[in-house]
This record gives sequence, C-alpha cells and structure tokens, in this order.
Amino acid sequence: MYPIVLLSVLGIVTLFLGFSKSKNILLPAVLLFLAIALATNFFEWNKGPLLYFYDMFRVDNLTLAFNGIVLASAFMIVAISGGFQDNAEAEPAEYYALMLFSLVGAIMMIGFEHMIMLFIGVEILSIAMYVLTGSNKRNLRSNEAALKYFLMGAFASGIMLFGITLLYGATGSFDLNAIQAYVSTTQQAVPSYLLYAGLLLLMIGMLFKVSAAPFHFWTPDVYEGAPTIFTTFMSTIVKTAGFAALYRLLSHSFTGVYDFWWIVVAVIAILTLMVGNIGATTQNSFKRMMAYSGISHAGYLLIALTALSKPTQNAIVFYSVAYSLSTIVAFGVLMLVSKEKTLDGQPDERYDAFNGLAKQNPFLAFVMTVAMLSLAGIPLTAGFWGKFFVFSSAADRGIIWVPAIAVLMSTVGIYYYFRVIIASYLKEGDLGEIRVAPFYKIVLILATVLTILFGLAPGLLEGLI
Amino acid sequence: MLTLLLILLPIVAGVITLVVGANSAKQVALIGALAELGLALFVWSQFDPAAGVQFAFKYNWLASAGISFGAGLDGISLLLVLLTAFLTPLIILSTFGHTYKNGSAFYSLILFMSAALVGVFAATDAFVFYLFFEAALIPIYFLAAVWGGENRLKITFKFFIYTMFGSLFMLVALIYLYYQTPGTHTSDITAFYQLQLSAKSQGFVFWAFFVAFAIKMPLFPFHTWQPDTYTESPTPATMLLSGIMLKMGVYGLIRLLLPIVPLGLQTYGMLAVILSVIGIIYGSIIAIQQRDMKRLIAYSSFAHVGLMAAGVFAASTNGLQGAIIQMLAHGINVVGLFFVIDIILERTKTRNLDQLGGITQMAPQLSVYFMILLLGSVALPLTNGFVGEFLLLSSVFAFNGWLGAIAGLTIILGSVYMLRLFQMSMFGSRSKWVEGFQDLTFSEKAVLLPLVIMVFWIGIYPNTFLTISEPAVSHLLQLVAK
Amino acid sequence: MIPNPNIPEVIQNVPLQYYLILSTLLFVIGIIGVLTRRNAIIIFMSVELMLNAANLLLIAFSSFRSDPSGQVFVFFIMAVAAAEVAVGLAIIVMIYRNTRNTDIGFLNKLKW
Amino acid sequence: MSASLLVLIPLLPLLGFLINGIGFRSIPKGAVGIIGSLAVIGSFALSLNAFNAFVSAGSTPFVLPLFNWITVGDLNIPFSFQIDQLSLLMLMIITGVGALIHIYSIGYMKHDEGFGKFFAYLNLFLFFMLLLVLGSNYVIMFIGWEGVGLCSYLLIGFWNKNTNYNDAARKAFIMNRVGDLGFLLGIFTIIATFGSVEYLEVFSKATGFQIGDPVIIAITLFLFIGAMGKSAQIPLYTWLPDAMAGPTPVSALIHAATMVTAGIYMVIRSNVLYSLAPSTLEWVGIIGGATALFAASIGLLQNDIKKVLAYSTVSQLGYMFMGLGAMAYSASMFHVITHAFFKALLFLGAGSVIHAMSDEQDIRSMGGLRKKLPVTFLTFLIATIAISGIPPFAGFFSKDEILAHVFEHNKLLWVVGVLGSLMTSFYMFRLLFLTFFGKFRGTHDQEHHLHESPASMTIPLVILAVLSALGGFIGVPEALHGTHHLAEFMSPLYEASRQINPEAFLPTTLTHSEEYILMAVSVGVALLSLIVAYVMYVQKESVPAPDSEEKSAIQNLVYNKYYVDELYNAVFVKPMKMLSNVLYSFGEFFIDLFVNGAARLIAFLGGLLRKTQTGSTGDYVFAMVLGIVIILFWKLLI
Repeated sequence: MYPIVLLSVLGIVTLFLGFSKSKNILLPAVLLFLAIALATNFFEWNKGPLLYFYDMFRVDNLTLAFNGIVLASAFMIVAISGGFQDNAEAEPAEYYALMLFSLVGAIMMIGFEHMIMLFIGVEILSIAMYVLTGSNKRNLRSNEAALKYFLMGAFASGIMLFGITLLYGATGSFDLNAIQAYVSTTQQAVPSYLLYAGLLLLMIGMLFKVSAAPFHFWTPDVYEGAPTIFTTFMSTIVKTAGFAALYRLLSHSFTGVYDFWWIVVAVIAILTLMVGNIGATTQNSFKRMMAYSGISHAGYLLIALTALSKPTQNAIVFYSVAYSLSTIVAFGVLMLVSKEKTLDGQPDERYDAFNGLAKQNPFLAFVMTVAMLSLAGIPLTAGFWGKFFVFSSAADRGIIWVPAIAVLMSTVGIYYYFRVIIASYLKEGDLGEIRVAPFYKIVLILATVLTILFGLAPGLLEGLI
Repeated sequence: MLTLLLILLPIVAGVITLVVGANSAKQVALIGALAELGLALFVWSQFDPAAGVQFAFKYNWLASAGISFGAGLDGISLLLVLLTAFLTPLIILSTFGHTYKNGSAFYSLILFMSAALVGVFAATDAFVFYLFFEAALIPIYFLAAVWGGENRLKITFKFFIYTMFGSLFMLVALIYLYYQTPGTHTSDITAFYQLQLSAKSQGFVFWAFFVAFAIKMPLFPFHTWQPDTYTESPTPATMLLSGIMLKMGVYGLIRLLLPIVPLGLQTYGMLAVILSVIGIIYGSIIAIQQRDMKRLIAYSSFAHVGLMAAGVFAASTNGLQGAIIQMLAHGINVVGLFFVIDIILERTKTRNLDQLGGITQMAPQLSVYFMILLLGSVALPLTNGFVGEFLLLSSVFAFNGWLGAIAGLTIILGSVYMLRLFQMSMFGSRSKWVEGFQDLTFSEKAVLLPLVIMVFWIGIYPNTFLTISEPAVSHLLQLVAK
Repeated sequence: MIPNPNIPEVIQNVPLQYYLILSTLLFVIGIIGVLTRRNAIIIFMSVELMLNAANLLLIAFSSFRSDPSGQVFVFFIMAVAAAEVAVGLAIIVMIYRNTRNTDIGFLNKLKW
Repeated sequence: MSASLLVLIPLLPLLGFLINGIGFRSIPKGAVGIIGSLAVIGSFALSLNAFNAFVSAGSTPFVLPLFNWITVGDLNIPFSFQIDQLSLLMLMIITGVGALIHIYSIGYMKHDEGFGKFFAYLNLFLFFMLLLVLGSNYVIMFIGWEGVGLCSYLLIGFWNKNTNYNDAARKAFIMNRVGDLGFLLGIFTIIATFGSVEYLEVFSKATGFQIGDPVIIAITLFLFIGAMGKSAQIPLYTWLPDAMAGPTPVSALIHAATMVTAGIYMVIRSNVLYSLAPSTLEWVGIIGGATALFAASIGLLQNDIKKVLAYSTVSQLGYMFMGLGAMAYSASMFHVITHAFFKALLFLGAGSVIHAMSDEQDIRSMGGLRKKLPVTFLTFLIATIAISGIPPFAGFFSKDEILAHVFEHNKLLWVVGVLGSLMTSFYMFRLLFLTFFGKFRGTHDQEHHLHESPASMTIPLVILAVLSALGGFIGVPEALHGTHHLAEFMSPLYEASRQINPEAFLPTTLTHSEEYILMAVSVGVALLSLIVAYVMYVQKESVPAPDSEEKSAIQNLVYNKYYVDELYNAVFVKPMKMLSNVLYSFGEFFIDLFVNGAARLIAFLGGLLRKTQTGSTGDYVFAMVLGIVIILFWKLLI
C-alpha cells in the first residue's frame, strides 16, 4: 500500500523537480524515490493479507513480491535511462513522473481486489504508457507506435470494461470475493451466459495487455516504435503487472469454472508461443525480435496460468523475475550499441549492429550472452528455472501436451536468441568504442549476477511467497 | 564431498585460467586438468565397487520441491569420470603445438566443459543430470563456433539447436516423472527407479529419453549434425565431443532409460536396437568412401556409438559392461585418432586423403601410434576396442541372432575404412604435401603415449575396469528386470 | 427477473433484457465503427461509444440490483475516459502536426 | 615343466618383437637378426622341452591358468593355456619352422632397409600364432586368430611404398575379417549354448548333445566360416595368392606353414563339436575338395613362381579340409606337418631363386638354374617330390592317408582328390623344370649375378629338405607295416568324439590290397604328370607364352584365375563403394532434409506470420475482433 501513496506523491514531486535548474539531481532523486518505494513495499512482508481502500486493494506476500519485481525493474530501467541527457528535446521530469505514475497503476493491478481497482490500474498504467510511447515527438515511428497503442489499448479497455459489466450483471458485485462466492455456489447449477461472456471479455482485455495471440498485433510495432527505454518498461513492468492481475483474477475468483476457461487459455498459450517464437525468427531487427520474444514469454506464462496448479504462483513470480532481468539487460545493451551505430539516421537496431561486440567490449557481450541464455532457458540461468517451473505447473495438473509444444517452440527460441550471441562473438564488425556509464554498468552487472545466481540457486527466490 | 570437489575443481581452474591471461593459460589449464586427474585417481583409490553410490553429496537445492543438488559416484559414474579426467589433460596437452587466439577463454571453456561432463556422470538427481547435460553444450558450442573452420557458424548452430531440442524432451520426461513420485515429489534418480508407471506412459518417457540421447550420441537417423560438426570444430573440441560428450548420451541410456522405463524398453527395445544397428552399418558404409580424414573418423564414431547403443538396449550384463568398457575405449581411441589427424593437418595443411601418402617414411613413430590407435578402433584383440565390441556384439547376438550378425559386419567394414585411411595417409609413395614432414615432438608423444598405454591396458587386463562397474551394472539390471 | 419492490416502477417497466440488448448493440456498433473507419478521431469516438455502452449497462444492472456500486463505477469510467480523451487527442494532434493527416491507413511504417 | 617356462614360449617372441620393434632404428642389423632368431629358437627349445615333459609325464593334458581376462556376469574368459597333444604338435611346427625361417631371413633380408621392422613383425606373428594354439579357450584362440591376420597385413604390405602390395595386404586383412566374423558368431553361439568358452567345459558339455543338433551345426558352420577365411578356402581364398606380395620368408612362414593351418587346427581342436555335426563335415569336405581342385587348376598356368606355390598352398589346404570332412583328423594334422616342411622349403627355395635372380619371379625368365644353385635345386627337388605325393617322401604318406579316408567316406571326393593330385604333380614339376632345367632365359645382367645363397639361407633349406624327405615316417600306415606314431599320439584328443560318434572312429574297413590300389593310383597319376611335364618342358623345352600372346578361352579363364577377383570386385567392392557414395550424398541429404525441413517449415511459417503483421491498425483490430468472435462463439454457442 505504501508504494501507491508514495509513488503518487513522489511523482508529483518529480514533476516539480523538473522546474529546478540542476537537471542532474533528477535521476538520483527518482532512483531514491524508487528505492524508498521498494523498501517500504516490504514493510508489510508476512503481515498480510491486509485490505486497503475499502477492501478494494489487497496486500499479501504475492502482491508484495510482484510489487518488488515491478519496482526493482523500474529502478533498473531508470538507472539505465541516464537522465535522457543525450536527447535535447526530452523532458526527463515528465517522463520520470509518468513512469512513477504508471507504477502506481501497475501496483493497483497487482493487488486489486475489486474491479474498479483493476480498471483504474490498467488505465493509469496504459495512459502513461501511451504518452511515453509517443514521447519522441518528432519521430514518426514513435508517433505511429503511440497511436496504434492508444487506439488498440482503448479498444481493449472497452472490451474489458464490457466484460466487467457483464460480470457485474451476472454476479452483482465487483468484488473478487463476492464473484468467487457466486461462481463457486450458484454457478454450478445454471450456466450463465452473462458470467461466461463477461469472463471471456475480461480475460481478452487482459490478454491484450500481456500481448497474447491473437491480440498481440500491436506489440511488435509498438515495441519497435517506442523509445527503447520505454519499450523496456513496457515489456517488463506492463507484462508482469498484467500477469499478476490475470493470475489474481483467475486463481481468486474463477477456479470454480476452471473447466470452462482453461482450454481457452491453453489454446491461446499455444498460439502465443507459436506466434512469438516463429515470428521472432524472421526478424532482422533485434528490438523487434525482442517484441516477439516478449510475446513468446507471455505464452510460457500463460501455460502456468492454464494449469493453475500448486507451482503456478511460484512459476509466474520466478518467470517474471528471470524475464525482467534478462529483458532489461538485452534492451540496455541494445541501447548502448545502437547509440554507436546508426542506419539511415535511425539507431541501428538490427542483429548486425552487434557484430564484433565481443572484441570491442567483452563485458557487454558477456552480459548479453547471459541474458540471451536466460531468455532461451538454458540451465544455470534463471530463465531455465522459470521455464522449469512453468512446465512443472502444467505437469502437476497432468497437462503434458501443452509443455510438449512449448518445448518445441523453445527450441525455435534458441535460434533467434543465439543470433545475437553469434553476431557478437563470431562475426566481424566495425563497432566503435562503447562507453558504459557506471550506473549503467552496475545495473547490467546486477541483473547478470542475479540471473546466474537464481540459475544456480533457484531456492533463493522459490518458496519465498 | 569428493564428488563435489571433482565438479568444482575444473570450474575453479577454468576461472583461474580465464584470469591469468593468454600467455600462461595453457600451462595453468594443464595443471588444473592434471589436478583433476589426480583427484579422480585418489577417488578411485578410495572407491569400493561393491558399496554402491559413494562420496555422495546432497545439498537441498529447492527444498520445497524436493530437488537437491545430489552427486555421487557408483562404478559406472566413476569410470566415466576417470575417462573425463584422463582425457582432459591430454586434450589440453594436445593443443600445445597451436596458439589459439584468446587462449585463456579457449582453455577455460575446455575446463568448464570438463566440469559439466563430470557433473553429468556424477549426478544422482535427475534435474542435476539435466542441468549439466545442457550446461555442457554451452562451452562446446563456443569452442566449436569461435575456433572452428570456415562453415562453423551454420553448422555449430544447427548442432546446438538440434541437441538442445532433444534434451528439452528429456526435461519434459523428467518433469513428468518428478510428478509421478509419491508424496512430496522428489527428483532423486533412485526414486524414479521405484516408480511403477503404466506401459503407456513408459512408452512416452522411453521415446522422450530416446530422442534426447539419440541426438546426443548420435544414433541413426538423428546424426546429421555430427559429421559436419566434428569436421568443422577445432580438433580439441572434436575430441571433447567425440571422446567424452557422446558418452553422455550412452550414459543417459544406462542411467535413466533402462531402469526407469523397463516396460518401454520391452516394447520398443527391438526398434531401438534395429535403429542402432542400422546406424552401425550406415555409418560404416559411408565412412568407406570419405576423403576427409576427420569426417571419416566422425562416421566411424557414429558407427561405434551405434553398437554401444545396441548393446545397451539389449539390456544384458554383457551389453552394459560392453558399452561401458567401449565408452572408455572409444574415448581413448577417437581422441588419439583425432589428434593424429590434427598432427597431419598441422604439418601438411590438408586433411584430404587423396593428397596424402607415404607419411610413414617420414614419421615412423607417428605411424606406429596411429596404427595402434587404429587397431584399437577396429577392435583387434588385446587392444581396448576388442573387449567392448566382443561383449557388445555378443549381447546383441544374444538379443537377436540376425541383428547380431548384421551388427557384426562392423568388424569387417571397420577394417575396410580404417585400413583405407591408414593406407592412403601413411603408405604409398610420398605426396608433395608431406615433404618435410616431421616426426612426433615430445609433447605430442606425451599425449599419444598415455593413450596407447590405455589401449593396451584395457585390452589386456580389462578386468581392472570391468570389476569397477560390475556391481553397479548388476544392480541396474535388477531394476530393468523388475 | 423477479420484480423487486425496491426498484421504481418506471424502471421495471422496461425489462433488463432490453437494456442488455441495447447496450450490446451500441457496443457492437462501436466495434464496427472501429473496424470500418480510417480516421483516428472517429475510431476514437467509436471506442467512446463502446465505453458508454458499458456505462449504460452498468447503470441498468445497478438499478435492477439496487446496488450503487455499479453507478459509482460509471463515474470512474467517465473520469478515466476523459483522461483517455485528453491523451488520445494529444497523440492525434501530434501526429497531425507531423503528417498533416489523421488517417490510420497512412500510419503503417511499422510492420513485419 | 614349470609353468613359467611354458609362458615363456609365446613371451620370448613377444620380447623379441618389443626389443626390435621399439629399437629398430638403433639396434645394429646383426643384433636384430640374432635377437629375433634367438627368441624363436628359445621358444622352440622350450617347446621341445615341454613336449618331452608332457610325454614323460604320461601325456596328461592340463590347463595353465594365467589370469582372468574378461569377467562379465556369469561369463569368465580366463587367459590360460592348454597343453595337450595338439597344442604341443603345433608349438613344435610353429617354433621349429619359424626358427628356420628366421635364420633364413637373416640372409634373405640382409639388404632391406626395414630389416629390424621385419624381424619385429615376424616375432610378433609367432607370438600371436603361439597364443592361437596355446589358448585354452576360443577367445584366446581368437586373439591369435586376429593377431596373425594383423601380422599378415603388416608383412604383406611390408614394402608399403607399393600401392598394389598395400592393397593386397588390406585385402588379406579384410577377407580374414570376414572369416573372423563367422568365428566370432560361432563364439557367441558357444557362449549362448554352453555359457563358457573354455575348451574343456564346452566339450564336456557338448557330449550331452545329440548328433546333428541344430545348435551344434550352427556353431560348427560359424566356426568353419572362420576357418575358410584363415585357411583360404572357397570363397575366401583370393587373398592368399595376393599375399605373395610380402617378402618370401613371410610367404613361407605365414602363408604356407603356419597361419593358414589355423583353420585346420581349429577344426581338430573342436573335433567334438564337428563329430556331432556330420552335415557340417559334409560341407567341410565338399568345400575342401572343391578348393583343392579349383586352386590346383589355376596353378597349372601360373607363371609367377610364388603364385604357383600360393595356389598349391590353397589346394593343399583343400586336401586337409577334405580329410577333416572325412573325420580323418589325425591324417589332416599329419598333412599339416608334412606340408609345413615341404611348403616352407618350397617357398624358401623360391626365395633363394628370387634372391639369386635379382628379384625376378617370372619362371618364363628363368631356366637352367640347377647348376648355379645346386643346393637350392636339390632341396627344391625333394620338396617337389614330396608335395607331389611320390614315395617315400613326406607328402606321400600324409596325402595318401587323407585320400584313403576320403575314399572310404565319399568316392566322388576321392576322384576329385586324385585329380587334384594329378594337377599338383604337374604344375609342381612344371615349375621345377622351367626353373632349374633348360637354358637360362633371363637377362644378361641377371645371369651375371646368379649365385648360390649364403649359408644362413641354405642351411634351413637343407634341414627342411631332410624333414620333407623323412617327415612322413612319423605316420607310416599299417598297410605298409609301419606304425602310425602320430595317430597314436593324437588319439586321446578324440576320446570324447569317439564316445558320441563311435562309428566314425572305427578302424578302417579297407583291406590292405584296396589300400595298395589306392596308393598305386595316386602315385601313378603323380608319376604320369611328372612324365608329361618332363616331356613338355624339358624335352620339348616349351616355355609358357608371354602375356601378350592370345590364348584359348579356357586358357584365358584359368590363367586369369577364373576372374574370381573381378567377380568379387563387381559384386562386393564396387557396389559397396557406390552404396557408400550414394548414402553419403543422397542418404545423408535425405535424412537431413527432415532436420533442415523443420527449420524451413519454421521459416515458412515465419514468413506467413510476417505477412499478417501488416502495420495497419485496422487489420490488427479486425484480427482482434475475429479472435474475440471465435472465442465467444466457441465457448458460448457451441
């Protein structure tokens, strides 16, 4: 609960900080804010479950864990944003404030106990992201991405809202507990189309946010068009929050109709995996590939949701951590590399931009490699255990065909993740010298170390909640 | 604890190698590998074959999930760990004639690889097994892809994805098995042995394992990555791949497939043996006309591993013991052969048999070593290859007479292509490529001599090794018979 | 639906199904608008129509259930929609500045 | 006789091999020869000693265990030696003839640069051969079996600069391996049937089987395939004539006196099994007879001195198998012994000729050598008479005994044998006359260099000549009022066979007069051939036509060895090579197609997916709506 309040206030403070002459204090200040939010988040550790805001917001360890992921990711992303100093037109204070506000939205989604909280959270997060996506005002790609994201996002909100409305019509409440009570008691006897339609529409709205197929089409375009730093933000925080919300929704309220919805999620999971993995193979742009990769990871997470078994919760948390860490590193390195190289006046975001990276900057090549290995799910990285827990949750439910297809698809995944490694280690390139700021370096090292640490000792994270 | 040390030592040595820089990387790596060998020998001296799994180490890794970092050695593991520890220093020593760019990375990767291999052989927990099984792939991929030949990128990439693809099936099977364990789930391999699975699920697990290990070894028809990869990789990587890494597959069959899914074996064992036998013949026949020496050995290795697999699937004492001793023998022979080829390549700049000839006149010592290794490889009695092939063929023959007879063709075909290799490179009139060919240097002899000694040791007194694995094998076979 | 004594007669005269059908129709019209129109602003208006369809339905449910929370929700939706309009129009204006156009058909540089 | 001394018998040659092999560059030539020869002479002495000890100890066979070689489950294959009549006889032949050949080689190979290597190989060969006969089980025999094949390979390709020689060497090894596979399968069947490979155990268990038991037939057939390879029987004989590429002493030792008799040894060793399998023996006899006749006919027209001897070897081995087929185990062994003497002598004599002729091997370029090479001539003459079966030299007795048994067993085979005998006599005398009689037909240069060989070569010749002349007297048949020492000595070996198949071991039913007639026939045909050859090659002084001259079709067929090599080439070698190429280019491609196809499929699907990502928001929304409609329809209406 504290982070919501804190971040709302600090977001406004950040806006005011923007008026100050010395731009340099902005970045440390935001980092400090985030650090504070992160710290206060854990005040309530093991104290839950607690309910806030007229029982509309729930704080338990799961909420706090997701909050932790989201806040830590935000911290790292802010740290590698470098204060937007290389862009004269940028408005750092506004960007940071929007990021902080969107975090509030994310946290609301994570801990929602009431549909209002979910809706507001989704909208706060989304609206901030629309703006950030279009923050590169003069860049047509950024504009286009913003418009696409906005139009489709609003459309999806509409769908979601209608779903909530139908649910309300069916159950007479927005409260998760009330819905759960309705579902587990009355539902069994009379099938209610209102309930089913509402659930499906609500799920579809949420699945749009986590970019599951066939609602994924915005993802590659938006990820590509948005400034990379906000792409990072979207692909980590939005996704984590989205899955946290989906998990809470399904596990809390709709276990009673599991038989109804699991197959939908399973089919969408498979479809998402295929679209994400296969789509990624044909990309030449690393950034766009990461968008597809984001889609495919949504697919893996959906497998865990499909099963909704004992390990699912753990799987989603672990997977989100692993995924966020690696994604931040991947985009972080991309930003550094593409800053050095341009193609037609744009930053070069193709695989080829990484050619010869290992020779020029072995450090970056190494952290990139670890990130890719983790995303590909190679053992001794956190990503492996993420996949492991995901498959485990399906196996626990006795669903084998879904992970079997996922396994096939993750083989495909190796192909496109390794292209970066190959480019950076095995190809000759003409990269200039890359300077890595200390903050930046610390984030990359931290993320890499954590990736390996969780890979070696998954127990550190697993079983915490 | 000793087992853990065996796994950690190469990692530490690898890190040190990475740190010391290119100039002294070789030496440091060699010392590290020798230390590992010393440790392995010490473990051997402390080992009691009859006592089952020893030097066990267990660290609760994922306490809640019942997954622990479990490692320990029984007879089978010990032999393969010894093989790894024995071959690694030799592989490192074999590179002393070369300078590899980024030497420290090169040697540390070899050591990491060796650690992962030891990990696979020592794992007593299924997920630890899987972990190292996959982890071994990373260093070898980089070794092959960074320091390999011209086409390396495409070929090693295919190799990587292909083998990864296979092992992911194993992962699915392992997770499935894990959830079949009663009570608090556990991934301890011995717990998997106790499972009473239905025939249907055994079939499913059988094929998942089969595909994983068949790609790794490789078995027909999953082998197409192998000749290319062997050919394009730098020789030390080829040695690691063929000498040790393919044993992971055979070991996996022995350790996981046989005892966990005996019913699956009963149902599909015949098919598996047939595939293996096809591989033997197919690989041998292709080897006959190869001109590239490395590719020739690659196909021969493919054929040999087919025989090992056939013996394992036959699931008899002879077959398993044969496969185990043949793993040792094959590791030694193939490393030696690849080294000889590397020496020839180094001096003549060609691997093409058509361009070679008459080397024996220039380098009699080389040709003697070559001959001995080759004889081991064609299973001449009193060399290491014979013991394994004898036992393997006898087990396949006992399994099915026809298949045994067909598999037996390997001894004919093997001599056909191996002698052709020897004749075209060593005999005949001297080609212009071999002018000025120097005989073996001291460090080269230092690699070949231990190999040759082992060729004879295993050939003349195989009981040294057979007795180590005997109790473990009979224990496994009891599980198969259950 | 069982007649509820707490619900005013006026409202009860129109069955809930009618609201449901009307809202759904409105919603579908909104969707069709989004699908068929190419001007970003009109698409956006269609989205607003979808939201309002939901609003209407919410109010209907709320009344029939005598539960005020549905109507509270509507207020939230209106507030959020306002914010969305502000941001959305800003984006459209920005694009118009750059391209002199608000036709989404022209914005397809990002693809494949 | 203590065990350690027995162990030394094979160990001495091994030591000789190691010393010469490791130090062949640094040890002076003189020492090399002495070391190599002494190792074998030592073995010979020890063998004699062992023989004496054995006889004086009452001829009781025993097994000398050394260590457990391969122990797997219930199967234990010990490394142990079996000392009995058979192994002792073989020991003496191998070491005895071997020693002579070693001594001979000192002179013969003196000028070869690979002198040390040569002796090392010879010693290694003896080591393996001794293992072969000493082993107390089939697997030890198999060690020797393959080992001698290896040495044969090394020695045939001794002059390894010559590609033809190397090919011959490879051919020998591979053909031997074909046989070895049969042997191996035999061993596997033995393991499966008896659970052991130890002779004593196998044979004692075998007595429990019925005559004609299919398992036993299978075992014996498998083993016989091994014998066909090693002893150069149809269809696996073609390597032996090619093996003449090696230095002549090698031909004498390996390809005449010892290695090729391994097959005979094996059958005699397994006589219990074979006695249980009359149908296998039938085949043994037929193949032996066919080989005897077939090889002899090829020998008629060969012009290479060593090739003639090679075919004669194949043919003589055929005789031995004929004998085995008639269960005349002792008679075959007898022939092994006498053949070892005279064939070694023939080869060494041929070597001496070749040596004198400056490496000329074509008899068309020889002639009239008897004056220049008197010792060689005399000894060669004795050997020729011996091999032709003319009394009282060794060959007569042994061959006659075989033919007598064959006659009893199968009249048709006997006719074949006599025919073979006729040819043998002819081509041997043809060889003798063309080489040593008439005028010299070589170049002037060769004539100038003609010389009798040094003592180190002639002394072995003389010793072997004496043996060839007198060797037959160890087995004089009863009909000639002699005692068959050999048969008596070997008779305990067949104790078990006699129990299970007593009819086979009944004393001969032939009357003395019948035996005399048989002898007269075989001697008669031999003499007939002698006379014909004499008329043709001495009186008429006709010389075989040069290769360029046209020959009749039959001549051509025979001269070209019935084109069997070409046939094998066309049926096995070429298709195999083609298959190899096809599998490599198409098979691999085809299999890889599935792997690459998977990748292509992904790429194709990726391409399709790409197309869906049109960049148009309208399309995206449409897809989304479509998805929603499908899901709603699916879950709500169906």
